Amino acid sequence: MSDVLLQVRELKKYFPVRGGLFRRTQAQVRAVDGVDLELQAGQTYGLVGESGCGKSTLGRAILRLHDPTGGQVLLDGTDITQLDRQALMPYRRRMQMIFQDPYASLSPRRTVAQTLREPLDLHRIGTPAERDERVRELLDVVGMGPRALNRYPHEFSGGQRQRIGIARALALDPSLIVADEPVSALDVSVQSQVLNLVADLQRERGISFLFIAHDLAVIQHVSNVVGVMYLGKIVESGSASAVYRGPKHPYTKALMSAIPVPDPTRGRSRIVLEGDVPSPRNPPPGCPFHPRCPQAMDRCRSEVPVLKRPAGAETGHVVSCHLYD
Amino acid sequence: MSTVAEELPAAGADDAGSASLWSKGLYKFRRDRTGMWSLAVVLAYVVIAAGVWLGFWATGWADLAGGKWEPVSAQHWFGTNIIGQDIFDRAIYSTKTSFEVGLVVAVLATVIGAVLGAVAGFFSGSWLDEVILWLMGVLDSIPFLLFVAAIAYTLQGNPYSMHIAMIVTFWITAGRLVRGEVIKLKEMEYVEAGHALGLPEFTIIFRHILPNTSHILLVQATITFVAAIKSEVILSFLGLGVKDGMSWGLMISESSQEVLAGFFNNFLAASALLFGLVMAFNLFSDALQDALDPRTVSES
Amino acid sequence: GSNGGPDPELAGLRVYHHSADGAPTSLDPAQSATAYANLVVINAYDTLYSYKYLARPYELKPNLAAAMPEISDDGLVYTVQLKPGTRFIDDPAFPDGKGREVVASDVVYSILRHFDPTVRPQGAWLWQGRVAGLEEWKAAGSDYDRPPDGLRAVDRYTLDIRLEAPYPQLLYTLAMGYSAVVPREAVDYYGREFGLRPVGSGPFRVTSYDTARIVLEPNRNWRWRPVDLAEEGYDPDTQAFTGIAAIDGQTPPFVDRLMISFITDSAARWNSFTKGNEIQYAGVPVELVDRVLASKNPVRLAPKYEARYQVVSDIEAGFVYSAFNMADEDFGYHPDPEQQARNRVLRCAMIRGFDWRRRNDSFYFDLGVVFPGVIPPVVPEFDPDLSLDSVTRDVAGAKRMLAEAGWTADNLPTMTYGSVGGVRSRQFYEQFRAWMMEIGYPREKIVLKQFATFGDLNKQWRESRLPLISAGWGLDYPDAENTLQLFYGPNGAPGSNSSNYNNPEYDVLYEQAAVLLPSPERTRIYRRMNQMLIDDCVAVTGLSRTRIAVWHREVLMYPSANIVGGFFLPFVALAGDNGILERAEPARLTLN
Amino acid sequence: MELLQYSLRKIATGIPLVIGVTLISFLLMVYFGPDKTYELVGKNPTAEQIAEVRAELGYDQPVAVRYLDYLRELVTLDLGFSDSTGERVSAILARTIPISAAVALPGFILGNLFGVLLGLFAAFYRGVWPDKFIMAAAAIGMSISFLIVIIAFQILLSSSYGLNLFPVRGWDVHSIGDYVLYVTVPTLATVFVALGYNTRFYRSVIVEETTRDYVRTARAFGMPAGPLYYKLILKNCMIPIITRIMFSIPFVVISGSLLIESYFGIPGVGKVTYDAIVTGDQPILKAVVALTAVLLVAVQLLTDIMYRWVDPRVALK
Amino acid sequence: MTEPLLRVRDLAVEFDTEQGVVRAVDGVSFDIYPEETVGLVGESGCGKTVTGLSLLGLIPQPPGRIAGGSIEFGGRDLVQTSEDEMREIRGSDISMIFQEPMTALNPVFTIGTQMVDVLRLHKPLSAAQARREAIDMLGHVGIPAPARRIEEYPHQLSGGQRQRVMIAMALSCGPKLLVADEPTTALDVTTQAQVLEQINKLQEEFRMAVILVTHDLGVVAETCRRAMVMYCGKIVETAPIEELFARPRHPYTMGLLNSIPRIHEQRPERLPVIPGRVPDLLHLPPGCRFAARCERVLDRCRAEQPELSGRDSAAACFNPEPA
Ligand SMILES: Nc1ncnc2c1ncn2[C@@H]1O[C@H](COP(=O)(O)OP(=O)(O)OP(=O)(O)O)[C@@H](O)[C@H]1O
Ligand SMILES: Nc1ncnc2c1ncn2[C@@H]1O[C@H](COP(=O)(O)OP(=O)(O)OP(=O)(O)O)[C@@H](O)[C@H]1O
Ligand SMILES: [Mg+2]
Ligand SMILES: [Mg+2]
Repeated sequence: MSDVLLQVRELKKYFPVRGGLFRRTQAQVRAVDGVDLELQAGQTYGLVGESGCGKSTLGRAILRLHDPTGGQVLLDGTDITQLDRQALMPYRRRMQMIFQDPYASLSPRRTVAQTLREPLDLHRIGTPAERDERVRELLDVVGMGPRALNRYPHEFSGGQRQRIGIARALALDPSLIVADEPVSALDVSVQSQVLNLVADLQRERGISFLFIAHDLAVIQHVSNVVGVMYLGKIVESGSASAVYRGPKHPYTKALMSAIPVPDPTRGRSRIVLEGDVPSPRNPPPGCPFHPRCPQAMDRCRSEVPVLKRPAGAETGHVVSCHLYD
Repeated sequence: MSTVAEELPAAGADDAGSASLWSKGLYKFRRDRTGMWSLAVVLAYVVIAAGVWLGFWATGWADLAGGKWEPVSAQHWFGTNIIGQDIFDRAIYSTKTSFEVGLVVAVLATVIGAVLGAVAGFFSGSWLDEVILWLMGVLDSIPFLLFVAAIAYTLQGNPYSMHIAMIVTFWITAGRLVRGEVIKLKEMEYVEAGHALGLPEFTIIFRHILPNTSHILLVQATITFVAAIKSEVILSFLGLGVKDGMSWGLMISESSQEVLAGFFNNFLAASALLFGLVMAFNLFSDALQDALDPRTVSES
Repeated sequence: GSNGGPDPELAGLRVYHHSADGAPTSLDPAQSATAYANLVVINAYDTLYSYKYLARPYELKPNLAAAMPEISDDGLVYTVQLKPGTRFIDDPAFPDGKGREVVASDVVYSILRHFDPTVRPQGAWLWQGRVAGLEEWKAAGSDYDRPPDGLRAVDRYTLDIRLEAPYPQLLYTLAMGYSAVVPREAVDYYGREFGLRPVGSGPFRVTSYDTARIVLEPNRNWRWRPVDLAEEGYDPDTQAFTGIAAIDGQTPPFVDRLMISFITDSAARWNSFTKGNEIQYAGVPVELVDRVLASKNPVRLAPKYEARYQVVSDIEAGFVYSAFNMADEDFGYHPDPEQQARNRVLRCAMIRGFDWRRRNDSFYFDLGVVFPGVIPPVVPEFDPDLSLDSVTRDVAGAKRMLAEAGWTADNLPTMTYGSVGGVRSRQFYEQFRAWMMEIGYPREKIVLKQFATFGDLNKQWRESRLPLISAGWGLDYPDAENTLQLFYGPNGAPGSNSSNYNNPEYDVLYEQAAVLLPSPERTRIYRRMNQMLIDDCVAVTGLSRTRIAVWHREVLMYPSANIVGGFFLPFVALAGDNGILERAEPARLTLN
Repeated sequence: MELLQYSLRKIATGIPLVIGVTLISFLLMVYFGPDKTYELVGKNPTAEQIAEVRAELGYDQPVAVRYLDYLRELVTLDLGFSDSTGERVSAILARTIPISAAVALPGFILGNLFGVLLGLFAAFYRGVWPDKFIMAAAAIGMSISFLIVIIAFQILLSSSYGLNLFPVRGWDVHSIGDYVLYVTVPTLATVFVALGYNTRFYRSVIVEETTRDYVRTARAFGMPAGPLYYKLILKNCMIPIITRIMFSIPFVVISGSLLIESYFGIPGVGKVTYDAIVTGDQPILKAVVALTAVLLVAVQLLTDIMYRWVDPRVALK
Repeated sequence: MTEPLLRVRDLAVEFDTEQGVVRAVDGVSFDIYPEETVGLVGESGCGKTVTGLSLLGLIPQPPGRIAGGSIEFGGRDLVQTSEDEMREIRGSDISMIFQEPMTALNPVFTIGTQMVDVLRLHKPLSAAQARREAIDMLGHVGIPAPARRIEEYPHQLSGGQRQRVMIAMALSCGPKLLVADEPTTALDVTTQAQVLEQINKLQEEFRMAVILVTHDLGVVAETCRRAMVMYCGKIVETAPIEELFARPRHPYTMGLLNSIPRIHEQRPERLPVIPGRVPDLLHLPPGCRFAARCERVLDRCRAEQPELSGRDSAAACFNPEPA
């Protein structure tokens, strides 16, 4: 199982900050600043990082909900960043998104049935009768009965709404789903339900996930590969077990140490990060993490580190930090 | 395909209420006594207007049924006016005019405002938005009276020139409100979900976004309804109002001379009916706004 | 009064505060088309002749002219002598700021302005085709330095007017605001704004003027003379009640300031008037007649008002009427003589369906005078014995006529009723429609077409696009010729004959009468023409309104809103310290 | 500097607006508009005289020429003369606009001020009787025709049938005392009518704001209701309030109130505009429209600057 | 043992909804002792926030109301206290931190103004003194360059900073009790850690009691001494933290703890979940509210409501997990 489904190369997304007399672009928010990643079919890539570091933007840029500023997104070898609206349509079928806020992502004045039928109608999948059948099936898959069909989103609980969102993402039988913090609004037991569902789907259908979350335990639970983002860049990535067992980057270490452990008997030894989160509008020179890094060296202030495999690490485990040069 | 996640309960088995937003709104509305009363009053007016329209009553509004300024009598319930027409008939007949003006203007102005506002909001920042904003600015800069008069001239003799003038002016408010709301809504994730599914932009605008501004549209439509009726009053005073037929505005402007002579019937009849309808509509729109307030409806 | 208090600036001044129901747009005599403008213009400017203050019927007297003109035997040459020593008011328009003397060439200049398109004049029709050489003068480029033959200043004070045909009404035109004398310096100096800055030689000078009010002060340099009431046509039988006898022999001006407020809305006008000192003269709004008057014939105020106000009723010099547009094939002339005859029946039936009595009752206090034809009661040629059939409603008769001529609800032509916006004109329409419905017209066939401006309606009439012209005509002078010309063929649209009545016989009679001086012969011709109009059912005529004027008892005057217009204003006297009051009857002077 | 740049840009973007307004209103009012010709010809005109008048008025020129003339007039600030009175249009506006502003402003200011106050009050008592009472009163204010309010106030306060405290009409103002005397009744009528609309609008804005989380925060820290409403909430409501007020200014200042002015006999620009409409006095109409558009652009600029002042989140975009 | 600082007895809060009256909090009793940190956990919608709000008398009225019970604080019953007196208590005696830091601060005033206002409401300070104190306090909560930051508006701060400003405001008046309602939900773990660290540090410094509302059991485990578990408007279990995690007794607590995804364990195929869902507050079963989802359910559970038997360590269950 090693066919690469998704390949992201040097992806960049800058948001212009306009101003002045002619609304010229005065500055750029480098929300995603050169990201490379690879996702095998049927696997999950877990993405973590500080809030505002560009995770959602990356996810959206991959789905071309944002037009990337630079770089490539290859889906099964085709660069979809260059496709026009028409040519993109078949690829839209293959990639879907699950949104962070289950309520906000459902049109409040459309019933579940309408919401789920829409993509089928749009892509003219099957006869109308088959589409009806398919909608029921989808609901069934996410564990909801047909009674949900003619109801509105506000009538459901958070977990149920999230499942509707998942059903919609599944409607077109995609091979890639970007899940942007799909469980952070849910409490633990509902969260577990949703995570189980995701795991089942992946197992049954071989769907690949790009899974974004704050909760590192969740990420560990779902991911095959984990990437850690900081200020628009991936600073560390590798197989989940490798990263969790042996985090290399100081930021990853800080993250890991900050995970609250539901075990009151365990002592705490957190790495507390000092200093302010730098702004993606004018990122610091050198390593973006250096102003907060407990192990920063002179070199870090001027030289931008690149991702490489540190000595002794597993294959595929890369980190961009001068400590490992 | 087998059902995964079998431990998940079937949704909705014990969900509280399966009502839609609208039926919930309706439910809330039904519990609002003022709202129901105002609705009843509005409906009564609708019935009156329909009766006029079908020729059930007030058919003699144009006849000289009596003498000058006859007092209230069994024959003339509100007396007669200066030329001997039956004031009651005329006041009743005017109900129809009010609805013709109010409804036509309210519906069209709101629809146009909704469509243009939504398009502008969705493409905010683009040239399309600029053009629509420009149009709003331009139409806003021309003083209302001037504008109505100008349209009345341009459409010399067209019986709908007043309607057109009002629509062209009133859609702007709805348009601005919808535009603002759409700018807010288009950042919602469900819009993004539409994009992700590859839905065409116009489907997103009109099926996903616009319905969610319905609370604004409804309230705006009721306000426009009232505004149109009231503007008709002023325009009639200026001679730019209804061409044929009768309206409360005309009756009130007739009466502004008569009250001096101590003859109040025209004034009272028209004002009372106008007041009743405007008041009922105001309260009705208030109640509707409350009933459809998403903050109180969508909490589950 | 309790309101605003007396203006300190006015303390000790004798102020007369008049109200008018409309405002003039321009005070340029060449544009003084409205009664409102005329009211001011003839007081700010001099005219050669003016009407006597009190004489009824109306009579002219010399004003700027030294005497009545010398008229050549063929009636074609008029020689007018000017009073020497009349000066224009001081104004920066004059080289040294001092008003210069008014001379004959000023009169020539003032009349010639009506033939200069850049002036946008409105009175040309009074002299066009009558005074020799005017057209040629205009065609040659309106060069004031080369006046036409027909209009010459013989010397400083002598003016010659040469006519192409006798024009008996000429003198009247010389009493109109149109012919008021303006100085060329001021016209050149103020240019387009001349209409705002009257520089005249009249009894008053304008001190401030806007759309709401004009303020005038007496022109002290004017040729004020002691009042000779007998000469002004004083009639003790009808006019003594006003107390104006007190001014006999006194020398005006009797006021220090004249304010005229333009108040269109009758309610506001009446409120201002009844408040006390604010406004001292007003017309009674129609709606108030029953409250204000104790009796209509004779007109007497209710006791509540009688103690405070004087009242006089005054029949208008003019009338209201509706004329069919004879050029409209549906109602007027038709190529098919048979159809034309049926159209005449239709018109006659509509005229018989019209209820003048009720119109009078609804809108004119029942005080208006209904008369047949177009010779109104105010002119000497009026025939009180004429049959009233054409102005008496006869619904059955009308229906019968229609039936006999084969008119049915289905084949009746649609009547488009042109009107301006406004309550009153709409009520006219509704009343008209109801009457026509009663004679069998379907409601949808009497269609209202509203115009937001009178200009637009007027345009439709002038372009002969409406089947009915509903208008009022104000006489320019007290001579029936002024109304008979409304149906004279060559005056057809865009001229004043908007009804496009075109009857060769009538036109011949008109041309005959036009050159005749008042005489029984002329009256006979006038009446014959009048009868032709009645027989042809050309117009629904007519009604002359009566105006009821009220003024504070402390004001001594005999006002008229008619042809005399503003000529009474120089005679208005007030309670004050000039002794006039003491001679008036004290009992009448109680004011709140 | 940034502000200056911003202002320049705003003004620059205002130009299309002004052009749009002038073009549309030109086409509507001037080209298709009322025809002055027949007001200016005499009682018995000939066809040539009519043609002369049309030539005098410039009606015989092609539209494009007339529109360009209009623009040239605007650019050179030479607005010409009224077709009715011959008065310089700039003089008319200079004479009448201050009067209209003086008449309209007290009512405008008080109407908004009381509207905000009542709105605050009603919002504070949201759902209980003071709120219901105020809202019912507002509905009444909105339901009654302006015309009737004016007449009622006139009869009640100014006529000899009523209290007779103020002049019925007119504008004879030489001192502050006169001003108060003449402006009171129009102001009362304006406030009476405006209050209904304003209160309703402001209440809904304020109520919306009271549901915000920061209000709960402030209460959680013991903020008393008074300062909470008039300080915290009010400042957060300023954007809609400013919008509403500022964008009415051009109309208050330039359009005046026709009804007020014609019923109270005040020689303001509202009456002038109306007369210009019904007599087809195009030079005045053209000037009024252009002036409104220019003022609107200015107001837009000012409003944006005020936004920034009341809400730090609004950057000059 | 010292006297409790706060003594809540049988607290019930109701909301009017269109379908009927919802009892969001139903007979909750607990004590809070000075200087302790107590966690309040439970499923979403079980009444945690409402409980917190009712302590400050901030239940939105209408549609809500306190339907019964008492809240004893400093010798008086806050349920009976007038709004004016409550205002005195809010901020100075009991403070609250809300979940959403962006919206909980007033966007149009600088944080300085907001803090100075709060300080001067409760302490007789001049504006300058209050400002100095505010700057101190910002420094305390770990905001760098507080003298500069105090001039900034909320939108100029990061989420973590905003949350810290909220804490600073809440602490500035030296309350005896702080209710922190999900103060870190919107934050990532490192920022969350900072904020919690801060609360802990300051609590010791200012000697106040904290009620920490959260659904993150990891946070509870790390910060609290004691925890209360709520389910469907009732407290179902309360115990010292070690005891709760080591020997949960109520089946719901058990289920909750089992559902937590944990790190450094063999990745399980499926996460355990509690089957079923929370009953509708409008149609509550007569017996134990958890009965329908409970593995250890008895007949009695379906008929009778179990009560919480103790204050400090107890479970409302007829068939608890044996200790
Ligand atoms: N449309 C936009 N225009 C300008 N800047 C943007 C836009 N969208 C995002 N940004 C900026 O890009 C950066 C990355 O945002 P993004 O939403 O991707 O972060 P995130 O990692 O998803 O954070 P969170 O965990 O809080 O969701 C942020 O600084 C944000 O302010
Ligand atoms: N204003 C209100 N009107 C009606 N019901 C309300 C209102 N506020 C809260 N509720 C109800 O009270 C119950 C408890 O709500 P609360 O906010 O305390 O839950 P919570 O435990 O804080 O949940 P979460 O973890 O999601 O914040 C919910 O069922 C909710 O629907
Ligand atoms: Mg995100
Ligand atoms: Mg909560």
